Amino acid sequence: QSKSSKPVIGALIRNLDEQFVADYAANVKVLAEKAGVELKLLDSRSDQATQLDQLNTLLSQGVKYFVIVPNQTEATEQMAQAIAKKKGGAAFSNIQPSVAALKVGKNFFLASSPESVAGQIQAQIIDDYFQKNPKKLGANKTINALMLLGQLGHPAQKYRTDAVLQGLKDKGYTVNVVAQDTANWKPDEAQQKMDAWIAAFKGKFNIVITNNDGMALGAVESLLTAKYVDDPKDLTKDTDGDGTVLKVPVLGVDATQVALKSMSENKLYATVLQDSVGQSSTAFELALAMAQGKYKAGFEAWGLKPETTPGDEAPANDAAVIGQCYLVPFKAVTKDNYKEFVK
Amino acid sequence: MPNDTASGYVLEMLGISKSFPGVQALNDVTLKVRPGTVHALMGENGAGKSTLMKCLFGIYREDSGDIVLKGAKVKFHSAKDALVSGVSMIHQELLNVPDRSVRENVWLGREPMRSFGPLRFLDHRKMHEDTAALMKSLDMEIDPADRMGGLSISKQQACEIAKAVSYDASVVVMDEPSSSLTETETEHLFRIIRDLRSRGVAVIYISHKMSEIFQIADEVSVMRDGRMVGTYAASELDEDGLIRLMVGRDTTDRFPPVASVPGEVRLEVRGLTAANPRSFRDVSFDLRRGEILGIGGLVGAQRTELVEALFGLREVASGEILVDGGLVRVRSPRDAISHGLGLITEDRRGSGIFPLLSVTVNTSVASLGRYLGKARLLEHRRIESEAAKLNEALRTKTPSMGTQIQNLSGGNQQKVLVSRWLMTLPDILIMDEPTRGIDVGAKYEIYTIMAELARNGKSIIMVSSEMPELLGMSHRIMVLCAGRHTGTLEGKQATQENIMRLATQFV
Amino acid sequence: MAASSTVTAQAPARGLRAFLSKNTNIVTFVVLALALGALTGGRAFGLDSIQNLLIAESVRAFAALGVGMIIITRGIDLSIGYVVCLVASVSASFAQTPDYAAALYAGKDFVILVPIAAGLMTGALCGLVNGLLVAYGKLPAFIATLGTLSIARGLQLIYTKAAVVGSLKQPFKNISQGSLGPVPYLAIYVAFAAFVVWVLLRHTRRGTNFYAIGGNPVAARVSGINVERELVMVYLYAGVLYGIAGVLQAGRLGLANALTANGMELDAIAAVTVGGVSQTGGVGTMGGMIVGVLTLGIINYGMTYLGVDSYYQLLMKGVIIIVAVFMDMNKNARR
Amino acid sequence: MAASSTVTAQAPARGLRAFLSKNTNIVTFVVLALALGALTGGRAFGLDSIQNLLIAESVRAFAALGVGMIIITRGIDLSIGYVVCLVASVSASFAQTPDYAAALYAGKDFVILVPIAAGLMTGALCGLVNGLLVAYGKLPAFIATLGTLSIARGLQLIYTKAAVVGSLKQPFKNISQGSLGPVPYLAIYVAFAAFVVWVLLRHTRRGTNFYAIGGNPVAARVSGINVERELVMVYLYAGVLYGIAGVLQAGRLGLANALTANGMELDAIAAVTVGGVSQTGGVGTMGGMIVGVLTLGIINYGMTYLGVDSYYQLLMKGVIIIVAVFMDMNKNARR
Ligand SMILES: Nc1ncnc2c1ncn2[C@@H]1O[C@H](COP(=O)(O)OP(=O)(O)OP(=O)(O)O)[C@@H](O)[C@H]1O
Ligand SMILES: Nc1ncnc2c1ncn2[C@@H]1O[C@H](COP(=O)(O)OP(=O)(O)OP(=O)(O)O)[C@@H](O)[C@H]1O
Ligand SMILES: [Mg+2]
Ligand SMILES: [Mg+2]
Repeated sequence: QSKSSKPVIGALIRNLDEQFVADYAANVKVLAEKAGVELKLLDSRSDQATQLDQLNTLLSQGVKYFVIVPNQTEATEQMAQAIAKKKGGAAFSNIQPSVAALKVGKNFFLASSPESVAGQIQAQIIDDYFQKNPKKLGANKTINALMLLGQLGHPAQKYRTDAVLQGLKDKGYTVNVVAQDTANWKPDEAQQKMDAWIAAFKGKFNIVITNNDGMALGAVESLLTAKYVDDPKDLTKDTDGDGTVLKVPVLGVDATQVALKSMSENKLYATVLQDSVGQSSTAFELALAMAQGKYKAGFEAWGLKPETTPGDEAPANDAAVIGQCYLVPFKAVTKDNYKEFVK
Repeated sequence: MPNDTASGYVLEMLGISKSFPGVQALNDVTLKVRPGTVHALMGENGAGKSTLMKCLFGIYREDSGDIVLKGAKVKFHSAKDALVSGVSMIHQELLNVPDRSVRENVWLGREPMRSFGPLRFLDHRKMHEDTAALMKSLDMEIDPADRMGGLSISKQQACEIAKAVSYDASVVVMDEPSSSLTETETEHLFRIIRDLRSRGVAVIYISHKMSEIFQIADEVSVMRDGRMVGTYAASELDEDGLIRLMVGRDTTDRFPPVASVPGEVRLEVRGLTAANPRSFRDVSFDLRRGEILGIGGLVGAQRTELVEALFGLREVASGEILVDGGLVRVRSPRDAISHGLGLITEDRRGSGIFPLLSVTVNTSVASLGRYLGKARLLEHRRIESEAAKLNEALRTKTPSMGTQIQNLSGGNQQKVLVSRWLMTLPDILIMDEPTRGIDVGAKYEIYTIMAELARNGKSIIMVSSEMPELLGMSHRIMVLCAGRHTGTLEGKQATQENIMRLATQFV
Repeated sequence: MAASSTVTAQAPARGLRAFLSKNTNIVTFVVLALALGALTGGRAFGLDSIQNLLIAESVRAFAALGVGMIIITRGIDLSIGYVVCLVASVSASFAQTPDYAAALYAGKDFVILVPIAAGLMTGALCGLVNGLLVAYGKLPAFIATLGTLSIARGLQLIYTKAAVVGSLKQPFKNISQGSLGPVPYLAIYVAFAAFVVWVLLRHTRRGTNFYAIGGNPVAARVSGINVERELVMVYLYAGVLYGIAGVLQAGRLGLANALTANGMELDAIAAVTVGGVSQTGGVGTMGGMIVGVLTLGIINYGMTYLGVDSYYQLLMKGVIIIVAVFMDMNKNARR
Repeated sequence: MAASSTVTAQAPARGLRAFLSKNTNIVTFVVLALALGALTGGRAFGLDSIQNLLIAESVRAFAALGVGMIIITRGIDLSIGYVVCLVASVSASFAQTPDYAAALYAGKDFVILVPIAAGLMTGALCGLVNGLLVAYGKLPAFIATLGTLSIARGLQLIYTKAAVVGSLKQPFKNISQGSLGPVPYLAIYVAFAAFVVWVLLRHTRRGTNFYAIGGNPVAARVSGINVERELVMVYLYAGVLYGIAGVLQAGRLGLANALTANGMELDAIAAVTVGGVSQTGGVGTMGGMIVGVLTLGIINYGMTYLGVDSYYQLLMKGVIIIVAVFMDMNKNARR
């Protein structure tokens, strides 16, 4: 019941410890400042129950419009229903809302790309790499991969992993997962796992795929310390010219500044940008438009128009809600373009 | 030690008051102690003796009053201050670190050090040798390297004594040092005390054993209900007079008549041998209805082990236990209780009290099964009134039945434990040092209850290191020595000399 | 009342002090609530706010009641979070809509009793394992439950293959989400569970045994208490409470996954400690546990309501926990 | 369980038992190492494997030595993970390459001593706060450190704004990553720290005081030990050790973020418990702590090396911890 003239927008954020989410939140804050909006930003620390409680608290305070980075797709419908009861609306980012959630009302939006796209882009980068360096590939187009996974059961872990494997298969590779294990998003754990794997599987793997940059950097550090590089005498020389000083390419997701820095040193091979600015801007503009009563079907947010034809992934695969889906593309971040993203 | 104060006192505690929630523990108490004397501090349980000494030792801060040590006013904020100023103390409750060695316990907080340039490290060898020398000078046979917790209670007590003496203090406080010692060991303690006295040390001695007072004390101060009644030369007093001062009324006999006549055999023990080969072996005896069986012996005679084994607390290698003629297996206290046994253990703190729980719960915890009402819920009212009744009978001094037992004086805690086992209505009650730390008046209450239990056909086993108690209360006295049953004395045979003879048979 | 006529209690001090010593926790709670009320001009306490608070804390309350009893027996339980997570997952897996293709038992339609029973049994089983390890295995509770934490976590992942168990049937969700007039079902369940725990602790022999074991395990044994059995029972009861927590959590969220209830053990333990349950054993009441849960609840709720930055929330939460327990600890520290 | 004091050991058995009781942990470790060796045909024990094991466990070893001492005094420390995380972040922030645009102090080039000193001081400060809360605040260590956990976590996020603190200078990284011939520096630091802890525990008065306080705090106090001061010191020492852990962790990884060292407290506590440090206080040795760390290390390393499925890793880790501590606990359980 805030009587201030300022529009109020709630931001329910999964977990600020995550790089993407932190960047997302930072941008929302900037946008709110600019737009003169009162922002209520809350961090659920990866707990869906907490997020639900936070939503209820904000609703009881009279907040009606939200940008949400949910914890689970499956929880989005319930959140949408609670918001709909107060005649509000929300834009979901990062983790996609379910079709049912968007069907709750026309005021609910997808402002994201599904996590699986990150995996698909990783697959694309890997394909490019082996196209350019066919000698690195095993017999019969075999990719011998070490995989470092995020916290098990975390949606980003699940979708990114599944998608990269599927993507490679679709491109005709045989993927042999030499070893895979969770490092819980943590660089230190990734480094430890990698230490053991280098000892166990030296020469038996030709790529390291990770679910985020943090773990990728842990793996890079481990490979460097073990001198698993092109030229053990000079850790900065990319002798074989494949774009990395390491013997094998390491891939991350997030395009954090540190990761870009590492790429600039030819250490990390590539990463994927999940566009935190794009997603947050789209979501925020949608929420703001609703709050100001300016939203109408087909609204253009952050220069994006809603989709018109159903794709193959939920929720943008359902004609009934396609007009509520704004797909913000992921971007491959490679040698060629990484400089664009350095802040 | 030269008498360096004008007043002639080494220690003066002037007008000390101290209150706890609900209790005025000390009320304007004055105590003056001369160097080179043994000053007995007497009083019933809860009179405030330990509290007064804890104020002296810096454990409690008195609410008002002054402490003058060697002519100078002092204020101790911690035990360390007291120790540094020449006051050491043997505490009423055993206070040691069970997992560390004897030598580490003795030198705790003041270990001998060795220098390595600017660095200082423990001198383990010196610590060992000093401990050995200390033990030797005190005639104690304790290996400095032994783990403290592995020693018997009495040896642990001996270590406390050795430790207190080793501080070279000018005032040594001994709060019931003899409560877990037998008479022989108490004699030994007295030799140590006399030696201290001859060196000019003032010893403040607290005990509930009357006879000791007249053996050792030069002066006696008597406390009652937190006040000082007065200080007397030991020679002016006799036992009855002293008791009158403590209790505030005349007392008659020390022991009530035990009128019961033992009937048929209730408990029979045949060839009981402990699993621990250093403990008792091949012990046989029986216990009759209405009988009080005393168990005597020196410390280390394994009396405690024996009764704890009967109660299922220790493993038995062989032997049989029969209750009312039927063979029983006692694997845990629960089994024992179900066969009608009860045991008051000797280690009040370790295996007796629940410090944070109320007096009521402490009293009733072993008999709750009898107070289940509708839907098996506890009948609090009956429990409370029964517990209160028992404690009243023993004159337990407590602010209320809801008070945490840790706030009671040591002797009153013991009374609560006695109440606990009385409340279980045992057929066979085993009491291991039942009157340890209990004042004369209350001892009489306990004896009376024992006599009454016996008259009502209950049987009692009483382990005791107090000769008069054994002689005064037992129908028969069974003597153990080094874990073996060396004889049972009855009637005229039951004399102090005979007990000692049997108790030292293998020594 | 006094056993002996010799000592008279100082009547006036006692009433006040007893009141204070029983109620520091409540005082803390009230102070925080008033502070929040003042800061928001009372707006933070509308009916729906109170409903929210009750709903938000209810699941934690079950966990707190369970671990509270365990702490009374001088134990601890670190496995709560993952046990609740495992329970929620198992329970949810039997409550998925049969037409949901990704359901664990796709096509199967179980009656509503199945997910409930499965959840409770899972919780009870975990509790039982903890209890057996602590009581008969003689493991320190910290380590035993650290072990089961890891095991429960592994099992949850194996069972769900790390996927979200979602799309739960509405009747199942209604169990958690419904309300009786203005009173959420969840609050009613908590009230009922709290009542049972109160009866157990205050009015049964077993409850007294818990206090006795926590107060002095050796003395408890000597007093004829079957210490092992009672320890198994307390962990078992706690397990059942975690079971309830898990089932309700699944219903409340309409899903369960590997992240459900993570870290709940610390919240629950902090709550009961704030509520005066002592880690040294033998001390604590049902009322204290609930007050503790509400206190932490109002901290969380208040900071959310006030929109405190989440980084600062962490900081302040730490400070408030410390201050609350400090006051509780030192309320009768005078010697 | 004996009602009063424990039974004396049987003389002949004593030598053997003393040996066994000191070495159950080592036995466990050796058995696990042999098992791993057998499963991999010895391949798991190449020089680089052993180096890896040493490197991987070194940071945890510092944490374990710290919390091991704390547990000896009957305390506990839940704040380890986030304190190490905070230290690593602070330290790293002063070691970033000056040309890195996203550096916290972009453009500033600090001498290598600054990040080290800043890290150690941060660790020491956290330890000091824990110590003051436990010693003078009379808070249960569990709660005090739970509070500082939350505070340290908040501070880390506030300080770093949740960003990764990366791109660290090579000289700083070399401190952790270098090696002397085949021996990694990290192993040398651990050896040195372990030696200091050994001297402290075995050969100084303070060490003896720690055992005494853990064994019987009242006895310690009446023996003239300044219990409060000693408690502050043990948490302070532990804080310094966490400080070292954090600095080395940052250097080893070349970065620090909010997830660095998360959960390290449970690993460290589990390790020292496996190594025979008793949660009831007063018992434990430096050797035991290190053996415990290596035991958990070989479990982790072995399972990773063997490529055990990560779900099953969690399960097995739980089981192995329970079994190891069970054996340690029950080795002299005969009455
Ligand atoms: N910490 C405490 N808290 C509350 N009351 C206490 C505390 N310590 C002692 N009291 C009370 O103070 C009174 C004096 O106790 P104290 O221990 O000094 O008695 P005592 O003379 O040593 O008795 P005993 O012969 O039984 O050892 C008792 O009433 C006891 O209940
Ligand atoms: N020589 C000894 N060395 C070590 N421990 C002993 C020794 N003798 C007895 N113990 C142990 O000490 C405990 C108490 O035994 P204690 O020496 O007090 O024997 P007791 O005859 O029962 O003496 P008390 O007169 O105190 O009842 C028992 O657990 C016993 O096993
Ligand atoms: Mg006393
Ligand atoms: Mg005895």
